[in-house]
Amino acid sequence: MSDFEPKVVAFVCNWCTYAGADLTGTSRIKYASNVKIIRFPCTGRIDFMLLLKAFANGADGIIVSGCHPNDCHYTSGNFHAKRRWIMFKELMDFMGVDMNRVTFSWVSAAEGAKWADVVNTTVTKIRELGPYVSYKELVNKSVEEEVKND
Amino acid sequence: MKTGIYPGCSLTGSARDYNESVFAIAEAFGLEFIQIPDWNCCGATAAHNLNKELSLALPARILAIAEKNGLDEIIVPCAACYSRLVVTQHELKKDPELKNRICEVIEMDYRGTSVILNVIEWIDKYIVPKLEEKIVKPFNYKVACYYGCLLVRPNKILNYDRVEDPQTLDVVMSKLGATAIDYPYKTECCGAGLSISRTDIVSKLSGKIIEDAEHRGADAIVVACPMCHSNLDMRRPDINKYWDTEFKIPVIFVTQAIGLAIGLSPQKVGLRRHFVEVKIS
Amino acid sequence: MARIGVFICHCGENISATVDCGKVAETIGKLKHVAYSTEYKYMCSDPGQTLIKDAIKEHKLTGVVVSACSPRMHEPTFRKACAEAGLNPFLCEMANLREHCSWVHEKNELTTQKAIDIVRTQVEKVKLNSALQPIKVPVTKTAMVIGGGIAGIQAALDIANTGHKVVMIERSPSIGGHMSQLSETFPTLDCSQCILTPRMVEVAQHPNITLYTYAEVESVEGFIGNFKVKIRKKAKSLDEKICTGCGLCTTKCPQKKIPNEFEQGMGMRPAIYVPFPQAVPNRPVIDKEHCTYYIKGKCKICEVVCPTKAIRFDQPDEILDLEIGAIVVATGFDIKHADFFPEYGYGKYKDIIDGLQFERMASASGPTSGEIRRPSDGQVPKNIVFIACAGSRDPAKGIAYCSKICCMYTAKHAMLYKHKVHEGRAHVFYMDIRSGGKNYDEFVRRAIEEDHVNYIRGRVSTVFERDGKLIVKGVDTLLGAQPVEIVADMVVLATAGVANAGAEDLAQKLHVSYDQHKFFAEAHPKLKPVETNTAGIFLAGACQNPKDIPDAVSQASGSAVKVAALFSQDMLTREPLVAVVNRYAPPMYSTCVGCFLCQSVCPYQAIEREEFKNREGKVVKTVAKINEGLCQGCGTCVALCRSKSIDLLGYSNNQVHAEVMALLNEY
Amino acid sequence: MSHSEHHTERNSLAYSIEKNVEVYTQKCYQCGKCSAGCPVAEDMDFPPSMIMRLLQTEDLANDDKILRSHSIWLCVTCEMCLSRCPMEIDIPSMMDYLRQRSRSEKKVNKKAKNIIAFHKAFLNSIKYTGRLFELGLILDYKRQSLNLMQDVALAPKMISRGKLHFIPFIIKGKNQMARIFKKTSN
Repeated sequence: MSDFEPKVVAFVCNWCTYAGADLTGTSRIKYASNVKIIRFPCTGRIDFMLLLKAFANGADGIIVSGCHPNDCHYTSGNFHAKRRWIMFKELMDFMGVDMNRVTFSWVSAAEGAKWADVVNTTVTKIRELGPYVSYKELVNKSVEEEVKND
Repeated sequence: MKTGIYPGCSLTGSARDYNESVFAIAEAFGLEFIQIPDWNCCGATAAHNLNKELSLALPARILAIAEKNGLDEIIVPCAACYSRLVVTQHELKKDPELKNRICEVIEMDYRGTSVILNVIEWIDKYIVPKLEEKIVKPFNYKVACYYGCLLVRPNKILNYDRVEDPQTLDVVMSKLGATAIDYPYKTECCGAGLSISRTDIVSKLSGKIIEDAEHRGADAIVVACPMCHSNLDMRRPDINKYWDTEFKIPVIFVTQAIGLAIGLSPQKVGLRRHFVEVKIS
Repeated sequence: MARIGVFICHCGENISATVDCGKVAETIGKLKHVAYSTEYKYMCSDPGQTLIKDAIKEHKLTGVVVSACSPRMHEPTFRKACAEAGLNPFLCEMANLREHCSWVHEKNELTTQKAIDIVRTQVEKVKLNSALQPIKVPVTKTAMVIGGGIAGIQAALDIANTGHKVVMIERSPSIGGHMSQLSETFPTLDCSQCILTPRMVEVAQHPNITLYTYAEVESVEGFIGNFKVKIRKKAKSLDEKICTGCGLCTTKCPQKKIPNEFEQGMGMRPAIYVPFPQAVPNRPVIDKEHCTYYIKGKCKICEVVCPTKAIRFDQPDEILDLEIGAIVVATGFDIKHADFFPEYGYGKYKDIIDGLQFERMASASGPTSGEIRRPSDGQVPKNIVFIACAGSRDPAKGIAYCSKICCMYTAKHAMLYKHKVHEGRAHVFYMDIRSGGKNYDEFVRRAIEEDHVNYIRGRVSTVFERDGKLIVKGVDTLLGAQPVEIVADMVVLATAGVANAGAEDLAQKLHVSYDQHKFFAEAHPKLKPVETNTAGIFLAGACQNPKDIPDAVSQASGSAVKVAALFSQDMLTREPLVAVVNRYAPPMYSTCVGCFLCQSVCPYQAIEREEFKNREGKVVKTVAKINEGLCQGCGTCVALCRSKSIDLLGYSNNQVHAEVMALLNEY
Repeated sequence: MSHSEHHTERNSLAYSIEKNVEVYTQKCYQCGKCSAGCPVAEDMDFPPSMIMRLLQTEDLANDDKILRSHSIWLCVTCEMCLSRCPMEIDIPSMMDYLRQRSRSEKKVNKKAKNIIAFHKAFLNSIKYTGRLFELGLILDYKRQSLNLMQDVALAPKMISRGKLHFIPFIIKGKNQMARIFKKTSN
């Protein structure tokens, strides 16, 4: 397991976490290189079905991070994201997706060190959990079956 | 709820007066507590000065025995012992590895479940609610409430009263009818553990504490710590010699003041054991 | 067929020190649809940009990925370069190899691999980009300045003098702010009120400025050039048009024991009051919390004595709707009251005061007419101690930052004291003397050398009272940390400057960010110090961090120029990254089912209804339509839309999907 | 990232203080508030803020000065410094560590002889009985410190007030106590 390099995708908002991650860079704080960032205007824009697509395509872990409550650049996007997130989480739990593999956090544009911390904690956790194969297998299997049935 | 008491070494010897007053008022208020069986010394200043592990092991043994005997809370009248016990509890909670090591040293299980009360917390919880009806002789004196170091510091760990200008003892004394004066020396150090090895420093520091209380017209200094008491009372001749003064202000324990206010005899609360004569009773 | 050009920047060595740029360029060059891939030392330099432009033309590129620093840094630069080469600027994307990769990882194989992955995502994205045209919106050429202190006054006058309209909102009954409370100002020792009050009058009389005092911002909607602001004009219980400001009511008011805010609680005022004699506007207000009539329903003496019958007890608060093009926030600061520092005895001992109280005491118009006197007994203190950093640079009990102004005002206070009490002794306990600024250090030296102020380097541990004197126990760290005890008559605490109460609330109304200390955040700490991250909202003065007068005024003028520059345009161009609801030919019109859930979550009220009618004029379908002038592109509606009928230009479903796939799948 | 990684001098006392008691000496910005409030600062050769400064130099000669200082033994652990420190530096814990280092490196200041004699006598007293035997403590201290005449006036007065026992109380777990002492003696 020691050579397992987790693939972690981070969905972040442009105004807080993306800028916060920029600050991590400007401050030269080092963190694990396993995380790759996808920029959104706002966490409110993130369609959580995309998380499932990411898992199905081999992501081992996911970070969703935006502005702190009340700090949203667009007033309330992060609030709506949070609300949808709560619903989505229950649905995922129900479907048997391992929600330990998703980190939901708030990192502001001023929290460069926190971003490094979120990344490192997540990568360590995912490293312990190991590669996420069960969901991928499940999806591929059902696709195969569909193909068979056609 | 089973309440235990950890008297500590001083209360069996140089602070017998304190011990007597604690037990006297407990009896008067119908309060019961169980002495922790076969308790040992907490190690005091000496242990943490010379050996950190020992300074944690000694209090841990006390706490472990208390747990074994099902004591949910422990009253610790001596402020120094109180501090050692609380700090130990804090350190062992913070560091599970250290806790395991200490458990091995003391050959006992320790979980850290007992609540540790200092004397004022005990008074607040059990005596203050019934105090008013019991007072027969209001303690109508001006008092300087002296908390010393260990009742309030380290404040982040003890989390008791505010660290600057604490008020709990002042409040108890005012409920007895006393007037607590503004007293900036409340939490200044008396010299504590240097009593025997550096009597000169203790005389200097304690002298300042006494001088300010006398200067502000206090009739007595009220304390809640046997170490403070012995430095301010037993060391009075040394203090007067050091400063070339004749300070006469008595130093009494808060428990003695309560005893007197509810009509117990000076004898009963141990006043005759003081070095500095207590004329106010 | 897409032809993508990829340009890898070394950023000097900032990227190339940890990322193998050559390998990145080579690997990317082999990708499908990548027509050109190269590396260069400084892409943002002129030759770098030329390289891009030439490549666009030479290779007929349909999309560009510049792999360099954060897009927050140079996206506009490269998009402009693309536009100059004839490529639609929105067909250019940036891959962040510096902040998100080379600066945060060690030099190794994995880091270079991550760089390749990052570039690939942008290549996949840019393939799906579409040429977009900037959106044009009109500009309302009226500015709003929030806060009437020196920064707000300067900003308002500067904007007004460019010929544009300004609305000034001030929370208290008069403009003037903290500066009107000050005695004399460093480093020149000129009288604060003498230089300020003419400016206050100018604001009141300027034909381009509308002043609303006793007013607060209720809500702000809209965006740059087009804000819709509601302000609440609190009832002054007085008809300002009739009131002559004679002041008779204030002298007759029977309630006279209210601590005077302007005098920092060192004097009293009546319930109907003008905060200070030079107030602008010079009209009283009734403090409803303390007025006997409002409390008990009886009194009305002011109404009886008023010669012009201007009192209006039943006056309601008024809500005004304003159309505003730009906003300057100048809400100032407050001082941290020293009660959190019990060892210094503030609040317990009368003769321990804070710096602002000392200002009032030293002011000729203050409660002691400019004489330094102990609040306890009115005696002139012979020995005075100033404690610097009483709250600042103290993470444990106060605030971690340096309040910047205290070193200078403490030197000034000590100097003023020495000028007024020649035989007195002034001591200053300090940690460092921070006197950067024109003639600032010279000023401090004058206090020490000419006025013989005794500067002691060390902090004070405790202050207590004994026999009517204050015992100050400090230390002289320059003498080997020797304890020092001073028996003083008065102690002045240089308390920290903190954000104004209500700053957080206002920031949320304005949608601008603020830091952990509740100070408003600038858009960039160096290059955008007066902008906020919300376009069209600017900062002036101490609402951003503690500042002295010259700094506050400079920044105010800076923000005024930003407003003027904005107002020099009739139309604004905006990035066209907005949401769109799809449209198809009839009879489908759109996949939108008209549930309008999107409407309920849109923070900008940008979602409208569009009705489609058949030939008979009958409405056959109602679907959502997005007003691109109002939409800010947050995309919340996109994520929420159940029928997937909304998409966000620049961040379309296809684009983000392509990015995720590029990240995860091998190539 | 831990603070320790910033240290260049791994032999320094400051480094071992970080490792052992998690006190970061670089946090001190020399305001001196600890020395201003320290009750024994006047009697110290290096008041607490000076100790902090000496540690910050990470100079082995300065480290030596600290371990040989009188100050570390005069500190009475009243915790005033910590409670007022703007940076919340735990000087008392650091002092405990310095005392133990000073003894293990045999650098104890001569003037601290009595203080240590007292602490040792104290621990000796509880080592065999479990509880403090005050008379025994005083006698043992006199033996160790050779201050034979000290406090001769005190004992009779204490005896007359019933504050001094002649026979030590021995707890039942005295063997266990002995084992605790043995296991913690490093």
